[in-house]
Amino acid sequence: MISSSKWIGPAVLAGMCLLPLPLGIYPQHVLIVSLFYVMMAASWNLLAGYTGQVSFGHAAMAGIGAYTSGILAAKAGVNPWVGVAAGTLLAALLGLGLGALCLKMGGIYLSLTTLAFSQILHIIIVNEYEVTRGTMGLQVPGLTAEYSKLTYYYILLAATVLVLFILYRMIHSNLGLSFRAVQNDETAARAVGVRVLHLRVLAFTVASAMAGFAGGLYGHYLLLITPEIPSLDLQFYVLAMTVIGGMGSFVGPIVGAFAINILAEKIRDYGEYHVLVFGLIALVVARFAPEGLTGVWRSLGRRRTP
Amino acid sequence: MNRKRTGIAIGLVLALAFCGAAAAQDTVKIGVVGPRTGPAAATGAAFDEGIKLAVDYVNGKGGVLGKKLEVAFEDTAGAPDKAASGFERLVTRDKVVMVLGESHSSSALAQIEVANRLKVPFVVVEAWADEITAKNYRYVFRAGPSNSGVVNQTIAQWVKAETFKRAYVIAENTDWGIGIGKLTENALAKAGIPYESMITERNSQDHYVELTKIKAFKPDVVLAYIYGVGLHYFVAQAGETGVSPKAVVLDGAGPPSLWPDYWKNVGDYGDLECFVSSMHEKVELTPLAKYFREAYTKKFGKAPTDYKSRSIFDGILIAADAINRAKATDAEKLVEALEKTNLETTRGTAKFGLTKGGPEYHQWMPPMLVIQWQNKQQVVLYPTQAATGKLKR
Amino acid sequence: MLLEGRKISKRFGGVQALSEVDFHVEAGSITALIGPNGAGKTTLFNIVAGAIKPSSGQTVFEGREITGLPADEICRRGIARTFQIVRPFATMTCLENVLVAAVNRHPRRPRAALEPGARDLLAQVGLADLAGQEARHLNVVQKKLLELARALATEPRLLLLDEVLGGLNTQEILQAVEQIRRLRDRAGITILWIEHVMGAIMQAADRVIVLDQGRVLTAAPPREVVSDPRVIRAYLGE
Amino acid sequence: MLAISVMNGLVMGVIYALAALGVSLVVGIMNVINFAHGELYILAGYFSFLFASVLGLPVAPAMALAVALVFLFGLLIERLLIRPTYGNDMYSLILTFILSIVLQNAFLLIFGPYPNKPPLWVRGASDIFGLFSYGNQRLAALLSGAVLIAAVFLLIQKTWFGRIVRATSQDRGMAEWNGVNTTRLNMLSFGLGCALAAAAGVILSPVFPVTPTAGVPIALTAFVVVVLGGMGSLWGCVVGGLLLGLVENLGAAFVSSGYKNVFGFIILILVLLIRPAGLFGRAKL
Repeated sequence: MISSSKWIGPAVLAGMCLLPLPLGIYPQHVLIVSLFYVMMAASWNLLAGYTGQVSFGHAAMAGIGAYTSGILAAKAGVNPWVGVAAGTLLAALLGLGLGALCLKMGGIYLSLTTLAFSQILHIIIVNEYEVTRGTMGLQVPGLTAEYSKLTYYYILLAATVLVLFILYRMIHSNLGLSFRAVQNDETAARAVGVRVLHLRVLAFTVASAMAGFAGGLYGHYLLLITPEIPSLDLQFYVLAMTVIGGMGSFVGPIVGAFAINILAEKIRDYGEYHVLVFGLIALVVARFAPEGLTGVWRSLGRRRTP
Repeated sequence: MNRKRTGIAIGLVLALAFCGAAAAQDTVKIGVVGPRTGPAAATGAAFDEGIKLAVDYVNGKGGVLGKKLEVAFEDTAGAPDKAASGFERLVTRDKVVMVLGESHSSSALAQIEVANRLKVPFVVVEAWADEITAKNYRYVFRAGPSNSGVVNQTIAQWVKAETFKRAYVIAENTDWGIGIGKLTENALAKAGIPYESMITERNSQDHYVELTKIKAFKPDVVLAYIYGVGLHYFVAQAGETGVSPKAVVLDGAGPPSLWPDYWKNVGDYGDLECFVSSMHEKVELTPLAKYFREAYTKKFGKAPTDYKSRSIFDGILIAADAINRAKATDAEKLVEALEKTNLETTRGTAKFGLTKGGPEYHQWMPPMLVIQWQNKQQVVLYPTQAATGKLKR
Repeated sequence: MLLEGRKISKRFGGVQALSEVDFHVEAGSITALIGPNGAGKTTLFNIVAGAIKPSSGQTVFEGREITGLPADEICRRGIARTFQIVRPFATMTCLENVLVAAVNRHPRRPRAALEPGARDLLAQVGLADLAGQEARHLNVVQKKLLELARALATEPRLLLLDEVLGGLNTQEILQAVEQIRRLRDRAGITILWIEHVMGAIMQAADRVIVLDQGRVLTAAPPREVVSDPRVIRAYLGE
Repeated sequence: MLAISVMNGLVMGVIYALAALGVSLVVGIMNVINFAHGELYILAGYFSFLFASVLGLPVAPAMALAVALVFLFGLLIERLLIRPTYGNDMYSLILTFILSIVLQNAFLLIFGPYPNKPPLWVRGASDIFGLFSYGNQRLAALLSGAVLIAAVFLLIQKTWFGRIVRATSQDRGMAEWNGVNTTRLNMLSFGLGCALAAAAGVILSPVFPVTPTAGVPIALTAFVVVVLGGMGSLWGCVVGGLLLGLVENLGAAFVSSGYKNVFGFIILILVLLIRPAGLFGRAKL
């Protein structure tokens, strides 16, 4: 898999480094947001795609990262980078806790528990407005003294590369073999000694940490943190991107996040229909091409070059 | 084997995405921000109407700088994050020279940071929080009511004039609600009127529990600072629980009591409710107000109700006037021109305060009225010199 | 005694699938488990392997109780299994299928160190040439062989085989039986084997446990079992 | 204060129970959580608004028509989206989650963001034992909700359909073996689940007008009730619904009204921790 196309990773990376240079401020913004979603979708994919845990609390974890870092920076003057680290850690701990809590349950119960977690978080943020400023939004300082789209782009690009690198290494390690085994057939995986419960908790912790990390950075990019980050809407985007791109494939969520974000900008010219359009696309893809766009692309390729 | 193909796919998608075409530059573009969706989407509709009339009016008089004036309207959904990114989109993508509008304080507070960062003049029209102008940002103006202005010049004065004995203040959990609630409490304390207060969730559909608490206090006036359809639920349930008509309910924002759905949602309990407004069918302060009423009726085939359509109309006139006087679209020149504004609008003569240090900086406060629904007719109660009737209870 | 079941019962809703089954498997033996359809053979397998929990009763492996342990823990204790309806990891290559088992047996060893062993196992079952092929492209027989290799990669002391001979022709059956014998003789793996192909059992098994309607009918060497009138009645009916 | 909170709790509890019955029925039989349950509730509200307020039908036929249409829509959803996912509960969850977002945005496009409200059945308010004043429409909702729940119980306990439903939700394999056409049963019960959501919608929409996103809290509450009562247990729904209604309203009155909805979610997590099968549930996870 790696041998024939060793150049592709570095080439895409170089392209991504050069990409924003000729672009205006606005397209740069679109790219930065896309990178955030790449991190979110890729880490959610570790949960839903590789270990079969459909979590509805992933956006909430991004919210944990964003609010932890944002509150520390805005109220206690903590350096945003330290804040992001703290947010990542807290999200990891909560992920560990939720993962362990859900050990006993499976399937639907896990989904409902994560949903409840996300709603509780949402209600707390809205009600504790003296600390979080609720729906009014919390103004937070930037990551750098000087605000520049290009700087943020490279920060988020580096973060995305880091997240994807960790995910790639996980998926292509011994652990990844077990992940894929679970994804294929949980019963058979257990029968050959795969510690499914350990894997789940581990995936939950890692994915939550990544969401917290992404959320922390994103909050400091927006300079304004609102309950829209830990919302079901954002959760929907992450889910739709992963499903459309291809659940359980490494590149699926990456393709999905970019495609959807850029498509959103195009559709926005015609009005506020983009959510409806994505929903319909996601529905059709989920129903008729459960392996997503990358799955369709792969099978097309197979047909042409048998 | 697949990764090569996928890499190419990513490249293609990215390349496709940025083949946008640049817009032709034969117009001068200004931006408007406001909620077209969300709980106060009716404000977006009102803004839309005001924009259409204002663009007709300005372009009918020769446009700006010899070019046609064009307005780009970005939806904020009443959410600060969408407001900030929408503002940024107007400036960076649509290249507008100035931005106007907004009716949510929390959104406006997010937007003034963007305006200040991008150095774009921003004339707030209907977001009332004092902090918007109190931050004394060079690029931020407000041609509309401020919380302290509305409370101290209108609401508190009205409460005193009607000699209410006990007041209850209920405010939504937004910058506007919390701010105006606090100011109202201060004014009531100063006037020596006993009061109690609570904060409520602005999207709540069920106020029974809160109304029970209010009822226990036995107020004769309830000052409700809830914007959007939440106010309709509150008014209807105040009637059901018997809080009103024992106590008079005042809608401290105004427009929700004027939206077309008001009567549908509140039924008979809507009568005798009071609200603040800067517009009344019988009170015309300037000739332009008369023009607005006639043009509106002609264009939309109905009488204007939501006064926010007129507020944005005034805002666009102020913007066009400033651009023409600045003879440029450069931000610094526009700010200087705005500071020298002296323009007759539908709500009187607009002039921005220039003393730094408080919310009066870059602020023009138009006069406000207190109106009561009496048999579905609007009766002006305050100020007394403009009153068309007396409070009914 | 390597494996012992004590009074194992299992109830599904209103159906009593197993009632108080006592059985044991001697170390180093090939023990066959036979019985008509619905006798509870696969249920018993699933209980031993930890895929389901018994309603009551105990399973003891190498002197330690393993009742109700999760399947992966039981696998680590040394019991591997194949499935009646094959369950390979479809989107993974044959080599990866075997490696999953190997890396979970030796979590600390790098993948590269485990690969030669995995390839060996594939060669043993005759799938060496298909190591890089995704498992979903194999035919049923190949899938069965892959499952066998995968089970062996967990380095079991007890191997549970669930109808591995189904779908094989006579020639292949002979080879398979030979292979299963070799597993016991050379690798010292004890085998508990559900099978319908009686000829194979007569050839290979040391002992046969007969299950009927959730109860043990008899447990004896194959020759005795085939001449037992109760067994014949169970298969042919009254 | 206590009296009106209990009253509120009862009204909301009955509505929660009604909304949750539909979810519970579908979970029990098909092991599918319909995430779009709240949107179907809203759809029925819009339909009854459309028929009664726009087309001018009398209230009762408008409501019946709304419920019938949502029932048919439910059959359609089952046929097109759910049926291919049997055996994969996660996938049906993802599909219905996406469906819920699609419906919300379709509502926004068609009906606009404003709340819409079918006509009231009764006007005014009543004085309850001199303790407090209560909206008549809410009292009517309480009453009709209770009647409907009783009807569902009769259907499940006393009819041929109910026997099949009970048999299937206990042991699907056995039911199939005994000749139950589970494909048809799935379709019917999914439709019935949707119709129950719709019934809750037409009863409650005159009190709480429908908006495109108002279905989300309804669905969330229904899930909480279903887990609380035990998946697939109808009695659990009623007890869980009433319990949740009471806890929420007492909590709002005496602890904090802002945290009203948090109480439900905390209960949910506690139940999952201590007694994952719910109050009346089968011990099946």
